[in-house]
Amino acid sequence: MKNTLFFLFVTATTLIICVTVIPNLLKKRLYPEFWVSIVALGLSLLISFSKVFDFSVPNPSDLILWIYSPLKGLIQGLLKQG
Amino acid sequence: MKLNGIIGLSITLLILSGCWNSREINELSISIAIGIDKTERGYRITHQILNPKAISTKIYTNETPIILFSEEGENVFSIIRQNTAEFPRKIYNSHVRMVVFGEDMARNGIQDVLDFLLRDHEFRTDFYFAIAKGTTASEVLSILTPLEFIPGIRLYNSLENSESYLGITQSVDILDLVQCIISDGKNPALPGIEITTGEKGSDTLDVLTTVSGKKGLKYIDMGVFKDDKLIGWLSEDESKGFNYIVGNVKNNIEYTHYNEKDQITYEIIDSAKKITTSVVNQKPSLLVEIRVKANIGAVDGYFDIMKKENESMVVNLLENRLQEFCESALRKAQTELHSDIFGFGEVIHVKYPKLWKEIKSNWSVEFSRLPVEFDVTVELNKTGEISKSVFTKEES
Amino acid sequence: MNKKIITNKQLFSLAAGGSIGGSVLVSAPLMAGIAKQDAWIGALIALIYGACYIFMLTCLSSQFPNMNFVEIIQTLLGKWLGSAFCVYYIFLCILLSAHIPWYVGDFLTTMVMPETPQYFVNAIYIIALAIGVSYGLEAFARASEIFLKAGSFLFILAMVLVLPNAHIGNLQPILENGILPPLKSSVVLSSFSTFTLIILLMIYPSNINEPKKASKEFVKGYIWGGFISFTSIFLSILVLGWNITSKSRYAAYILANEIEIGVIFARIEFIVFASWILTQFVVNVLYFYAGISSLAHLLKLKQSGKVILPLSLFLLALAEIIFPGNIYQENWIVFGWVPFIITLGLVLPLCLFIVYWIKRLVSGKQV
Amino acid sequence: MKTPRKITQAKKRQQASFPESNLGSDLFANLTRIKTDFGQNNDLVVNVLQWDDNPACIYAVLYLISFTNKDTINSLSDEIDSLKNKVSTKETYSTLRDFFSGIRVCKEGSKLMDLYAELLSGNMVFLVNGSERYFSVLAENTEGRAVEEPSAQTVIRGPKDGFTENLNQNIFLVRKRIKNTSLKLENLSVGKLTKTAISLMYIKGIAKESIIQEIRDRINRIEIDSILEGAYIEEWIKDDRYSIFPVFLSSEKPDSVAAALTEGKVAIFTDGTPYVLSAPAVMVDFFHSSEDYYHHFIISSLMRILRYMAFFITLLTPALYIGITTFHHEMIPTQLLISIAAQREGVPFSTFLEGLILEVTFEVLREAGVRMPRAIGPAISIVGALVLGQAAVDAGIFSAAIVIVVSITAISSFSIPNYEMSNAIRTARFVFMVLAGLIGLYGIFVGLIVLTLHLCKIKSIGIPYMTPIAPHIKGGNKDTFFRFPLWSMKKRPYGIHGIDERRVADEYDKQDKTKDQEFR
Repeated sequence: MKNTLFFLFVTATTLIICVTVIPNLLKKRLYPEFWVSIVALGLSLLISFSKVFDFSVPNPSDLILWIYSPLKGLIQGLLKQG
Repeated sequence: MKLNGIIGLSITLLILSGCWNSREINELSISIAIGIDKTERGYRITHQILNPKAISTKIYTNETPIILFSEEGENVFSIIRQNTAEFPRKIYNSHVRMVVFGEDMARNGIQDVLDFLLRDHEFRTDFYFAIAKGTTASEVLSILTPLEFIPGIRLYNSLENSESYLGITQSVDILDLVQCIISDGKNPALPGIEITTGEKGSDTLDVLTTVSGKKGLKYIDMGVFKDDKLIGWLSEDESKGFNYIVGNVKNNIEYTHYNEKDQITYEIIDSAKKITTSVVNQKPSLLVEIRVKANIGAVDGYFDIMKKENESMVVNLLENRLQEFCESALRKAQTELHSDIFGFGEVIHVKYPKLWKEIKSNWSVEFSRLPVEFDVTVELNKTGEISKSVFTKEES
Repeated sequence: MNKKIITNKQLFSLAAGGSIGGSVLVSAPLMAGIAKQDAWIGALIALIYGACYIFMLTCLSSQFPNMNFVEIIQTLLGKWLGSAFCVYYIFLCILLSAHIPWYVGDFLTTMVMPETPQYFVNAIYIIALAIGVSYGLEAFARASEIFLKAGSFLFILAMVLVLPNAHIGNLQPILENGILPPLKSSVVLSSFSTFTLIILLMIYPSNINEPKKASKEFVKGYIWGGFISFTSIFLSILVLGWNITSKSRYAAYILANEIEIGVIFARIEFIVFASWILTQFVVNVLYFYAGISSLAHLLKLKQSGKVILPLSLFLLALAEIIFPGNIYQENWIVFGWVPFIITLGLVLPLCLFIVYWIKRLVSGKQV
Repeated sequence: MKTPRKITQAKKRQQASFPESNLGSDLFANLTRIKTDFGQNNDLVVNVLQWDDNPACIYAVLYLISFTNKDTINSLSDEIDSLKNKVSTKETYSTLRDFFSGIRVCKEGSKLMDLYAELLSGNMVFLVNGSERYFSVLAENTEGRAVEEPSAQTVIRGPKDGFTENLNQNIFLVRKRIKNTSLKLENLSVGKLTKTAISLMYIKGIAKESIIQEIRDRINRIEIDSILEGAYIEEWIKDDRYSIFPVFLSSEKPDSVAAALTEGKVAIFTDGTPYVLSAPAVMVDFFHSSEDYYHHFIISSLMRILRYMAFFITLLTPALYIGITTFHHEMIPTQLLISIAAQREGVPFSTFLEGLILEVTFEVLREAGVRMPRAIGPAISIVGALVLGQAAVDAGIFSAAIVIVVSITAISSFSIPNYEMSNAIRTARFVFMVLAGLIGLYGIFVGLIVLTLHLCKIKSIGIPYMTPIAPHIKGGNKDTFFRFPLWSMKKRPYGIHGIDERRVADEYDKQDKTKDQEFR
């Protein structure tokens, strides 16, 4: 229920933005802005889809964890108790 | 127009989806006190729930100010939720003033319950604990009390009052209690409640219409814990001694006999403690200095307290009396219960961290052998509205 | 050129708000977990070397008075490496802008209203965030002055009211395990309150009306923020004891639960939340603003205001998935956040400094 | 860059409808022309006169009878009679003109359009046969409301005169208070249809040149057919048009306008309204009353603090009540919770709905109180008080607590001196109520954050609205939350004043202040 509402909310907002902001961008030939908006909207739609249809999308926090995984032992020694 | 439609839709979605946590006050059943007992199945939890209709001054009803609600089960949280199955309103726990443990419950350990009380968001940290001495918590909570119609609030208020004017109880909130339990060098002590005897039962409204001879509630003694388990009781005098040692006495009445039948009554108006520790041959020893300010409350007979030589006698009498209390409390804790309720371990921990690390694991044994000395100093302050006893005959 | 100009006082507020917002409710449990009762010493240590760090930042950026951080990176590290770092930097900004709503939502759904879905709390917060960013730097900097004053006042009020519950014994014994644990804990605090101020370099020298005196205000703001964080940690340990502090999720809120002076000053723990959300909001707008303006620089956006709305929606969606739960979050802070912010907040400026020196030496020889 | 072009276009349109034409030399042709242009207007009086049967001495007097003062017309005709003998044939026009320009305000012109403008502003127009020019004599009917005590901004202490609908009278009331040549007046006329006279007043040197220029430009940029009140101008030249907060201080008291002028503000007088705007106005100005300066400063400061409290009470009380009683029961002291719970037993509405209904009812009552005839005012208030306060609670439809909350809100909303500000706050209050009903205190906090952001964003003629709080001005807060003693407010408000920034003479600082006290 909560997920569905979230999905509906995101979709509705995406629609509003698509109707109001996007045509304006194209009219004014602001292409970089257009692409940033499209990517952001697409990603948020993707995430809200993943909530409803129950598939997982890659989490950017995991990326950070993966990048710094070689340092894990060091940090463990440094920041755990004692 | 289409745009307005979509905006409207999304705002409606946002608003419709709101109000998850909203609950009107009259849809709550406000729990004022909780009693927790140990039973064969697990726990019995008793809620004292307010009946606002009966308390409201405008509407006259014949209902009791509280409704008692009891449920048995294996798990604390699930029992609390169980109540909703039978009760029209969800029980609301943020206004809990007292948590009363049954004696069996306390002897079996309270740690698991405390974890729940800390973790659940509805429970605040400002309620006090007590132990139903020799009875169950649900018995205690079922007793109606005059003057303050809501027994939970009555228990809370009289605990605070008896702490500040009587000096035999100690109000302990959940953070203090948890700190005492997890600390190595300190054990908790909680006040005990007893049901005073009377012929009439106290669980109907009739009790509020009679003047005397009813059952009541009274704080008595202090339950001593070892870690999270109740192991014994301090008597009234020992409780006093305990409170003097931990520096919890604000105001108190003491009396001493200066001869066989005549007494001097003191009103303690201030008390401060200072605990110093020293180590001799890797053995710690403690000196507890207690400084007490007292007024004269009453003098029986013809004793002339204004005489210079009598002053020191008056002071000495009280000093000895207090010393007795403290020693009896210590004796009980050291020899019988082996539980450091005074926090002496913490004192040693602060002063000698290295020594503490060695004796920490064996502290209850060490504590029983710990030499403790008391040094009570009394300072006489005022003699009340009169100086000598008015009945003292002047020698003219 | 319609450059947004802010005053030094506003820089002070932004720096202080940025420093308080990240740390005040979150860092105490972690620090107490590492340094036990000495965590407050760690906070003091962090304050001292943090001030030096801020001074270094101002030294670095005042060499480029008309550039923001992204431009500095690109000038010093060249186009390709510089752009790579910029992308990483933008990644930090966007990620953090989504983290903070998560914290707000998590706090509310943990401590106050557990039945409300987190995305709803986040949505309301992010609407405010989008309004804040779209109003522009000047309006937001002015508002931050009020936010900082109100936030500090409420927080100090709460701390003063909770003082009667303090037990001095909770601090003792001081330095039981030596100086090492406090030092370690100070790393945690500075990764929340100090290194995060790197985002202020997006506005620091280029948007200030009196750049000469600004570095002093920057440091002063940081010290005020550090003082508030220190107070929160100090009092948490003083009142709750290190054990409960380290095991609670939002220690300062539990701390404020203890306030009970008469009838008036009881049950007002919400003021701690108010002060936290005010300063948190300052930090969050800063991150979002920095993210958008560096994105605008990198992709050469002409009207960066137009992307606020889609990006806000993206933040809302991101906040939903960024931490699956608080167990994940607590591990992530230690193994992800600390090295992440140290890379961008400490290592990157140090590298820039070194590159700058080398370049200056080289060019000096040529002249 | 767009606006100037628009103006020229508009001018062209204007010129098309009123063709640029000059008067001819034939008097009767001119008169016919004028009569056709005015059409069947009964109040246009055309008086053709002739002296000594001399055909060269024919002249005409034109005026709008509804506009002109009868006494003036009578005295003018007497004066003309006395001229009779001096007139020579050729110089009728110049003789008449010279005579009148000596004793009355006189204007000359040759364009038909200007002539109409003169007629329409209540002047008498003289046309002489054989002359291609006309001249007009000021004969405007200045009768109107006498100067009375202001109806909306009443004071206990202080001057009790109020502005009227008459522009000249209003200017006089202010000029009387500032007897200085540097008090400047600029006349503008706005409104294609109404041609409303607008006057800008400021003190040269004290008001900032850039601010005056900005206001002038913005007023010139207005393109609207009618201006009936100062609010039209405010709405046109506001910095943030969608903001509900007023950024122009409207006052009907000459003393407060005079005070605003001495602070470096610019006053905008509009003909036909007793409200005078002054700008730039910052947030705190709307919480000041002119009376603050007429009482002891400590007492005034306390009153001000009360007003700021009233601001927060009006804005937040219903929202806080709704938020706390539906979301945060743990914040209510136990005893209070019990009593609210007892009151709410059997109440059918949710707290939010209760609050909303009662607040709307209050707004309706307030609106009814303003609109209804004076005579039935007490009746309405009795009905309102009885229905809301007593019967609804007794019947168990509303709880007593919410009635108290609504009453507190209502009362405090009236202690804010400026009516527009009070309206804005009352409007914002509903938003806060909805937020509180949605998600409790958190909603209120977010609402406050957005409100603060908004207040920090909007500007009044380029001055940030929250000056001197944010941006914080060192030493600028002497006249915001507290009123410091007059001698300590040494400088005019920051950001507004021009070159002359000191209020208190420089020498005052250097004087030996103990001297004053030696007399005691």
